[in-house]
Amino acid sequence: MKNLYRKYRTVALLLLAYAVPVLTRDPYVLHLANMACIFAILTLSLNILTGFTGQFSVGHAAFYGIGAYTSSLLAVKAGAPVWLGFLAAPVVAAVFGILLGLPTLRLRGFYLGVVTLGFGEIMYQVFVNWISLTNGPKGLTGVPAPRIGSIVLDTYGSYYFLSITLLVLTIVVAYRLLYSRVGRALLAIRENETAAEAMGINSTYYKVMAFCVSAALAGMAGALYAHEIMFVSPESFVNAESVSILSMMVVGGIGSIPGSVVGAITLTLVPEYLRSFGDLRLVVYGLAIVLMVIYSPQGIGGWITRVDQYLSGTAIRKPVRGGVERGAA
Amino acid sequence: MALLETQGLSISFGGVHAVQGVDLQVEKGEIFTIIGPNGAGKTTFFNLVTGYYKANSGRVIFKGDDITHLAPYHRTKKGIGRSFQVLMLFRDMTVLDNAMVGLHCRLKSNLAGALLRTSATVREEAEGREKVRQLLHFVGLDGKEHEMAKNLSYGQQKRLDIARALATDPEILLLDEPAAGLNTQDLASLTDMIQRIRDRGITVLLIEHKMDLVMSISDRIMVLNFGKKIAEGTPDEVRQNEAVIEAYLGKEE
Amino acid sequence: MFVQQVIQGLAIGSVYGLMALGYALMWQAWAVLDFARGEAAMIGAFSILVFHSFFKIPFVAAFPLAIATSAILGYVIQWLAYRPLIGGIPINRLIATLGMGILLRNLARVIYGADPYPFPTVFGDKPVSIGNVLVVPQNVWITAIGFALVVLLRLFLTRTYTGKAMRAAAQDRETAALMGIRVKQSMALTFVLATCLGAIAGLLVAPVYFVRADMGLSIGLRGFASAVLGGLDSVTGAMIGGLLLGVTENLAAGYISSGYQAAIAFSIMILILIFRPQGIMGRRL
Amino acid sequence: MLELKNVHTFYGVVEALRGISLTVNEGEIVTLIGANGAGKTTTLKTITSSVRAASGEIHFDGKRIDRLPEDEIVKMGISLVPEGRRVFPRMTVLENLEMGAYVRRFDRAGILADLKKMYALFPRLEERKNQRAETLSGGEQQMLAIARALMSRPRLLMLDEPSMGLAPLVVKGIFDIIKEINEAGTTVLLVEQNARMALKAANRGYVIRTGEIVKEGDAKSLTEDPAIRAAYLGEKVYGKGEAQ
Repeated sequence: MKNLYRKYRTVALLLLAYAVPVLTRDPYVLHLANMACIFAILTLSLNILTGFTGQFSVGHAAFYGIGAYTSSLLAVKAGAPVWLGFLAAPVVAAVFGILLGLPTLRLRGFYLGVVTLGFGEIMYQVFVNWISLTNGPKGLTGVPAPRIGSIVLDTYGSYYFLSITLLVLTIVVAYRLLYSRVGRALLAIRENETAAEAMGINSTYYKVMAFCVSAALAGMAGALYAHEIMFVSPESFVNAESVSILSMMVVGGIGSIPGSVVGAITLTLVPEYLRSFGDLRLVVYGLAIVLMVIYSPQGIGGWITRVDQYLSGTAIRKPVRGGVERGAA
Repeated sequence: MALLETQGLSISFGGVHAVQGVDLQVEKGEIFTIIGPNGAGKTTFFNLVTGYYKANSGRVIFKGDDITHLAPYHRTKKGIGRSFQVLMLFRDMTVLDNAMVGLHCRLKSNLAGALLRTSATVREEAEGREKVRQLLHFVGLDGKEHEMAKNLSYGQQKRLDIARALATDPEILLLDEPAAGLNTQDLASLTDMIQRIRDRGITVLLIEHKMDLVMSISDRIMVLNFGKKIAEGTPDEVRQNEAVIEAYLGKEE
Repeated sequence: MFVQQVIQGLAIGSVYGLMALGYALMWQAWAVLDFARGEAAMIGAFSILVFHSFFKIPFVAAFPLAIATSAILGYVIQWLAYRPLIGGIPINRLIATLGMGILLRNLARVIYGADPYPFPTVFGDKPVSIGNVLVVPQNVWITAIGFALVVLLRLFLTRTYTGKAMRAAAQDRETAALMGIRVKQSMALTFVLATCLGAIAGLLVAPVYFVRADMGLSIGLRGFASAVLGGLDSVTGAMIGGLLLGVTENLAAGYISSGYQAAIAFSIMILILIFRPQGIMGRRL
Repeated sequence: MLELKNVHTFYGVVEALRGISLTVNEGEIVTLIGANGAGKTTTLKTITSSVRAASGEIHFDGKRIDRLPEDEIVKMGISLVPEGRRVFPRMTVLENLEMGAYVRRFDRAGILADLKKMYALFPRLEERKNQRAETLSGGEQQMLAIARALMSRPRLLMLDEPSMGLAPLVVKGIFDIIKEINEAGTTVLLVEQNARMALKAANRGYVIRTGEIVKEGDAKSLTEDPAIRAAYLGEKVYGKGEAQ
């Protein structure tokens, strides 16, 4: 039984994930499934920066927005093929990521957090005010759907296959990154930057790299979002959105890859299904976050790890857990 | 030529001269110990040699190269390894990974290699793990590879700290009070371990308070007081030095 | 025009300064960047709205009532969400404040709805011309109250045993406990004080802007930026940071573009941080 | 006056104290000597309740105090000068002294009188009373830390490595003050690494090693004990591999 579980858990999960459009045809549900994928990618990208490397980002929605606008503008204003947008979005976001990562040379912890916060606010204002480019608060309409050969991914169901594929890709990137020399360097910086330097790790280089990778993934999520909704407006990239991503990471478990995915799915779906409760659902949401850090600081990821250990009868090879370096406070 | 040399190394914090004009020459293959009262500037001196503090004046020379202005990680690459007085392990990483991080600067795989899992990367990882396992065996942490560092006993954590520093493949290893807080048994194995490290051809620069340990294994000793060198020599010479007795060992009246 | 922009900037800046003081106090005593700080302003603004506009209590009486309400709420909040995390890792405290912010903001929305409420002017919004400069009395009042509070806070922190104990506990918790200072109590008091300062900031801007459930977001963000700008460990610095941000914002709006007001202010803040990471009045770490 | 009975204290997984028993009688200077990490500081922290004892009992004036909160301990008359001085860096000298008197803050007259006493004992502090504590030299900070501890009018004054990082001459001055304080009626528990200085000042002493008391006796007999001379006074000729 346990061997069976160990062998097939990944395959089973993948099959289930890809089967969603078969299991339901409700466009609303499929749209939510797409959004869950998008937020899972965002949460994973934030986790690479904050969970693995210990660098705060309170302005992650900015990278998301940069990606969304890059790919939309290319398609709408320049008439470029959609897939070019999907390629350009992470690249442009990564450039901003590197720029934002550079202050890590001089700034630590919360001071860095402030810079990311300010960056988020600045980008939002740029989206709103650069009307000639972004169309301002009215937003950009007519963002085209991507096509594969003759198939146009213009339904939520068909688009979902793109979303889930990119999510799987992100998960693979996160795992490979984590279990590598680079990933160990990131974790070491999170755990203790002084000691990491003593091990010959150029911490600035790796911190900037984390910013770059994280921003690129968030930018990709942005492109995925823009072509799903077929419309972008600044309101999707306000600082409150950064806070949602942060919350998903916490509820999922800081540093946990499966936790990120489950956290993002949970916090995308649950508020939707509680819509009838109006604003009260967000009160509960806030309360849940507070209770989570007090009573279960390891988040959903912690539970997943335990269940997985139980089912597979193994100790997890490398639970990645913990928080931001102590000095951050 | 000395392996490690400092010339007139000085630093002050807010008017206090923490290290003042210290000249030191450590020869290849010796165990060299720095002693002195608490607050005499020993750890500050280590931090100057490893690059965590920038000297106000003076130079640090390693293998004939002036490294005074190199960043800490760069000095590690050049072959200066260190342990910490206050344990600075990567607490939420496994023992194996802690040591693997130590190997960081001797491995080559980069981001692309990691994401694509190239065969070179996979091979390098496997070889690295083998090397690290040997080091963990060397410090006596066999079978603990998959424990979280924070779950080790204090003595084991101290050993992991040394294993991690050894993984950086140093030519000189700086040990900052490795014996502090160890029980008698751990202390005996530490003494033995330091000698075995030297036998591997690694020069050892030690800060230590436990006088019996210091006197038994050091080739030479430097005594710091108030950031200044007040004596240097073999254990016997230092023990009989008037200034040392006055400042540190204590004088009979 | 320039002088007017500056005066207006000083008024809003002293509100930011009051918020910034709250951040600085929280930073020193709790070592946390408190994302729910802006909600203190919201609490203050709604309290005064309830007492003054709804219950028709005159402003002079509603003012202290509103502050008292905020103080009590502040104590409850820290007891519920912050105190359990004192010993934990910093990011958990930060996340708790994030959660608390969401909770409070939406609780206000549940109670009061999402629509903004107007608040009657109290200090007078008819401009008075002094020489050839037009001055709005309420701006003068806001600035004056802001400055008075900074002076009072400084006196409290340097002249009373309670204030000094708060500083001692913030500088070295362990040693403060050795002196017999009840550190947790002292921290709770700091929280309450920070909340009151935020509440005052909120009720000062209530007549100028509308009162709304999510007003804490923007005022909190600016208060935080001011605190960092001034240096998180300095009371005077926090106020200076607030004034600087307020004036810059207003000048940017007046001379460059009102749309980019915040973007310009934040760009300046980021630049200052890169060249002076410890803030204007802060100390090197 | 103070009695520890079989006290065990843990830091996480590390058992820092493994059954410490010691007594301090009224009017004595007792010293606790040992190497770095032997458990000296932990012993003091356990007495002040900063760290809770896992088991064992601590009595002061016949009352059990190991379950009391920290401020109660101060009020009972136990005061600690912490290791590394730990003055409040960004408060003035005067404010630091006032913090020492925090538990009796309503006794304005008494505090004023005590301030005068402290300034008489440490004239340097009066000269610098309005300076921030961080601007003082190490020796001055040590004096401030001692004066601050005395401001609570303790009957038992505990000092954690007062000689740390100070010049021999300054250390001598500090030890003279400690004796003076003791002669004025305050009992002293002195933790030191500088064993010779400590034993010279003390009436009795305890030697602590890896969380255990390994020796106790009057200061004179400890000074003459060959094993102690070897381990802590650095006299014996050491043979290879004799590490204990």
